[in-house]
Amino acid sequence: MKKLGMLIILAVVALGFLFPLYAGPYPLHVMTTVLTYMALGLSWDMMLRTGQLSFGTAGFFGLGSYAALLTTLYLGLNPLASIFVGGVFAAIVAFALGYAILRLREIYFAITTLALAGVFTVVARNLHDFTGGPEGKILPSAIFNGDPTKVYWLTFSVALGSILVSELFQRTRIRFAITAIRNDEITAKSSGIDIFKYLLFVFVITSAIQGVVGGAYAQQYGFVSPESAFSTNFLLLPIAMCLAGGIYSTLGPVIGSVILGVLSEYLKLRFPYGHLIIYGVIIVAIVLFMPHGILGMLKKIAQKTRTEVGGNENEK
Amino acid sequence: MAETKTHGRHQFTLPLLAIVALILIFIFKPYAVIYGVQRGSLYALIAMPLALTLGIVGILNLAHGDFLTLGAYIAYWIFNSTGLDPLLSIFAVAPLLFVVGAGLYKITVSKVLRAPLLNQLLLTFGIAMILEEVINLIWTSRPRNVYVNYASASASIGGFRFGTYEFSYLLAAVGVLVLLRLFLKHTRLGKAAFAVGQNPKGAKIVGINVEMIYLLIFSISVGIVGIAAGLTLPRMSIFPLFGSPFTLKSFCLAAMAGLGNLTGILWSGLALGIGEALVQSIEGYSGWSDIVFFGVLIAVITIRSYRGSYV
Amino acid sequence: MKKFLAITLVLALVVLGVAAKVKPIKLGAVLPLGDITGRQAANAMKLAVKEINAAGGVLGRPLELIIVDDEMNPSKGAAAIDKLATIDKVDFFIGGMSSGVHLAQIPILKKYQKITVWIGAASHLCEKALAGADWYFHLHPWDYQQGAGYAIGWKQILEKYPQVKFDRVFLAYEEGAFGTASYKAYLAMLEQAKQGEGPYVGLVKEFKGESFKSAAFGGGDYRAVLRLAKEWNPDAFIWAGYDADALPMMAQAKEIGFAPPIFIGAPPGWPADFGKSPLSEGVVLYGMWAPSLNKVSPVAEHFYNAYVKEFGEEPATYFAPLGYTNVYFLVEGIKKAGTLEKEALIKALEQVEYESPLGETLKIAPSAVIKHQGFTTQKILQWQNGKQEVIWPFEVQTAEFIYPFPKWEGR
Amino acid sequence: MKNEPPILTVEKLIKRFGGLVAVDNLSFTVQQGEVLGVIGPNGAGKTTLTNVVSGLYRPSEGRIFFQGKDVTELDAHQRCRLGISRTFQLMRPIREFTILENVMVSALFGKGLDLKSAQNRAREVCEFVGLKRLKIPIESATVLELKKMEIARALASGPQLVFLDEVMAGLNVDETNEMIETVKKINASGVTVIVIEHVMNVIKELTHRVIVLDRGRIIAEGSYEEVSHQPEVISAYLGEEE
Repeated sequence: MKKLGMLIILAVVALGFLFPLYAGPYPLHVMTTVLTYMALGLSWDMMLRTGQLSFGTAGFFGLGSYAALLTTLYLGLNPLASIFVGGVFAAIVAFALGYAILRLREIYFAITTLALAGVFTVVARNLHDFTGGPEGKILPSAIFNGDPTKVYWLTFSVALGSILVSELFQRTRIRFAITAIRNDEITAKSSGIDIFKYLLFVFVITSAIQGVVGGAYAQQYGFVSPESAFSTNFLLLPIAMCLAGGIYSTLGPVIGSVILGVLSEYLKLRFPYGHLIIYGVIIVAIVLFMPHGILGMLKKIAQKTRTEVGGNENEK
Repeated sequence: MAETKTHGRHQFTLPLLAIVALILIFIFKPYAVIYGVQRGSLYALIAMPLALTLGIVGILNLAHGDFLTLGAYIAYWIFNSTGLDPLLSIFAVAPLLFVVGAGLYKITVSKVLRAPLLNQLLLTFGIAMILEEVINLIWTSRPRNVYVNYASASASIGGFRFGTYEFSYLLAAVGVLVLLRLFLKHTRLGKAAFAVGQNPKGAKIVGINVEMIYLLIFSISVGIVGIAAGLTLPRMSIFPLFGSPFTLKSFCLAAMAGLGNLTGILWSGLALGIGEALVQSIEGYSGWSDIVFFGVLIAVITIRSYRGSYV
Repeated sequence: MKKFLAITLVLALVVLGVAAKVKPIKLGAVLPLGDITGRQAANAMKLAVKEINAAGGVLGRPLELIIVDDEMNPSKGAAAIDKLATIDKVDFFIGGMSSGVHLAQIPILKKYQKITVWIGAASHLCEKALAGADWYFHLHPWDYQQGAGYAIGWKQILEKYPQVKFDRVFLAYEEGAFGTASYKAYLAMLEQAKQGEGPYVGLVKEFKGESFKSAAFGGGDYRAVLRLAKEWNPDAFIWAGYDADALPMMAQAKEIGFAPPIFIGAPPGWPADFGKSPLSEGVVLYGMWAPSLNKVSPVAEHFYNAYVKEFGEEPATYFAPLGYTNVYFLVEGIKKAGTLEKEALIKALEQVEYESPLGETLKIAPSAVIKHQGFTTQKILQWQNGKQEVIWPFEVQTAEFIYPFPKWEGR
Repeated sequence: MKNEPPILTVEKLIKRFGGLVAVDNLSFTVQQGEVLGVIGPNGAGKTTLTNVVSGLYRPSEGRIFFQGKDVTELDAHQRCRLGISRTFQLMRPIREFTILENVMVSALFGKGLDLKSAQNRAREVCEFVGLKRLKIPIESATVLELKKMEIARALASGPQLVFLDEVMAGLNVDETNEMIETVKKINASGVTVIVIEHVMNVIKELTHRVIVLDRGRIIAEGSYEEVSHQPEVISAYLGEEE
């Protein structure tokens, strides 16, 4: 059973990796975008697993975008290296801010991260000479000269990296720590878990991922501006995708981003006017009829068929 | 609640500091105070119903600002088809929005009351999207205006010339606040609603119809947004995304004031409004005015968390 | 049975034959359909295609227009180019609106190198990114060209109306990309003028700018910037914001009693009800087109009437006639070239002179960076009795210039 | 045994909540290997004392020494790692985890084991307290199982000192007897135990020494027999109980 699962995973990864060989530029482009949202969604979900609802996704995405683009522009840094710099920069900022804000909880944490993203935007917009102000900055050329296959592989690697980090979170002691924190901080503390350390660790790691995704996005188009880098799209869409797929897991955000990402593109082509209404209705329907997301529903169906078939329930 | 008692002396120092600051600002930038009070009370007027829903029903409504948009378009439509003054149309818009709120509550919100906060967020996000796009499809993205003479009226006192219309926001905000407080403190229904907000399970045990209270509060909140819609229409352009920035601002004010503190929202609104207007009036730095909102918000929330951390 | 088979065979042949014979020329358009500009530009393109097909198409082939929504989203706009190129296999790209979206599209456009005619994206950043792309035709003036164009216009107006003054200019600009770009363009040109070069030599003596937050992004309080302007007392006050700012800007100017001799609004479009308000009277605006052009240009009149007839609504933005022009310009080129072959067609497009509904003949010339630039100036218009009247260029003037801006009293 | 330094020393401990004084100038020591009972009426400050000593609350005044070390400024998780652990009167299981996983958490972080050894340790401890169904979700566990799980979790971190906060409440006679045996076993393994209980039989059966709290203060101290006859205790506690 376990072997089969591994085989399926390997097959999916291979299919994803070889996607440019059998898909045209358009599906490739759509998938590149989907993978961007997938990585963002995973990073958001990882933070959520500690019980902290972050609205800072777009903020750290934007920081990464700026750091990557500006280091290439001013210091002539290799674009690939600059993406790494984007991640490091976002991580450093997250580390510094984490000390101040990680004692906040629930809605107060959420709104503070949102406000921080707002502060980043205002700063980026007003440092005219350095960041290009509201108009932003462009590079002479996009990364890999815009070669879509290489750009896809870059984004694919970033998304795969996020998946690996997410699985690392799920399979090591980190899972025990953050699940305990999410469920009951008092129990967690009394069981010897250093809550602040874990929150800071997860906050820094997820922010770094967001920074890397932002860096890759900025280099993909060779362009950065406050409006595009800090767009609420990079906040709300990944959240919607995670919730649609199913939170607190790796598979949920992956499924959610692929389904919603492809669906929104399909709806747009099918209904040029008003497609977002249908998209909205679908989101509402998911909340009302699949409260645990697509993954949750699949699990339920699987459970049902298993009990109907009469399989053993003792197996965990 | 206990912490406010230990910090009793701050209750006087803080307002005192605020008054001193206000006087100083008024001496150097008199207009910033006037404009700040006007805009700030609009923020508060719109934030109060959001806080009411959040405090009692426990729903964070991301479509809040879009109800403002919807209300404004309804008032616009009424104005264009009957010529009814936007201020008078409040009497039609607010009840209409009340009904819209009740309908939405019945069809959607009531189904997610027990769901996690996030599902509620996603639901209202979906509703916001639908509202925005339906409005866009009907009225296009092109802004609409209603022109009435009095919206640009002004008065002069001792060399100051300032607009008078926006003081209606202050009137409305104070009015709504007073009525809401009267309702929550002095009516049977209001007291019941207050009890539900404090402890829904307990309220259910003592026989309060919690479902009905939720329905009522949600609808009232949406209805109050209708008042703001009618008030802003003569003064602002409306377009499909007109109301959505107010969701964030309302959310910020509710968080700043602390849950369940309606009066605090008015104070927070005024403080932020004046802060914003102050930065806007500094030549060359008006682009930084947004930072007031975010900065003050972050400061208030973190300071409060430090105070509250050592129980 | 035999008969049935025969009929099907004939039918099939006919269908196949027709299909083979009239393989359409495909135009792939990318526009923000959720926005009024994109929606009306798309409509106008459909109208142009319909007219051309009704007249027999081009080179004996009909046109087929495929429109994809960019949702004002850079990655969606970029993916749309890929879709049109590979799934729909279009022959040409047309369309365009936001500069931010276009910056993401340019790398993709470069990949396909198809002939592209663009009507939006005015940012010089886009132009910079397009250096050396000889297959690219840009119809909308670049941001810096617009500024230069206004200078030419105002100089001519000053000559014709000697009482007009244009020495002290105050610019209130929205703090986003659109407003800031125009502020920076002014600064650059005035700096140039100090060196004795460029269009602004001898025009503006003093200049001051201050930003505001547009109502389109949740702002809409202009009183601080208006008060600053009032104290500075300019000859001309310009605001560069969005359509949502238009009427509140006037109302707040009235509120604080600010009525400069020239009150200029420079948004990309105007709200539906602006003309209905008495506050609009005398406001000068920059634009490429107005319904009043119907009085002086038969092409404009034809376009206007056809559009209203087809869609039951007025064209509200100049992107409607631009979209119409977009299709016709390309078709004129194809007709002239007699082929779709790239090099020949580029040459032909360089030669095209198309009398557009914008009241101006479209001709291609190099701009500062790119080889193929279409229009370079906007017109100077004025709101009079609820309508936009053309003041300049004088060849298409539809009304006399009202100067100074009427006082607020009695409005 | 008497000559050894105490494992826990509490000095002049005060804990206020706003105007309310929950723990009022408490001083006492606990000897290594002892079973100390803490009794008192509702609201006497027993659970607050547990919370302050285990590190969930900071004391308003006073100091706490554990094995001679001042732990007053340490956080709960640090005290847990040093060897102070506790159960919760209102059980606080991690609902998403199975019984075994719940116990593993404290083996992982309280004792600092790796995943594999933590699992082994958790199994051992569960067996020690008599838990059989280890992989069931929390919803299907019985009250007894949850109580045992609380104890197992407290033990898995390898503590020197354990607070057992009303672990017998709500159990029937057989279950209580089983639990008493478990606590004796824990004590026999060398762990010092502080038992907070309402059930007097349990106190009588288990403890070497008892302190009685009322309104945050110690009103009596000594063996169960000694304190149960003191009039203050009867009036404050036993009296109320009748």
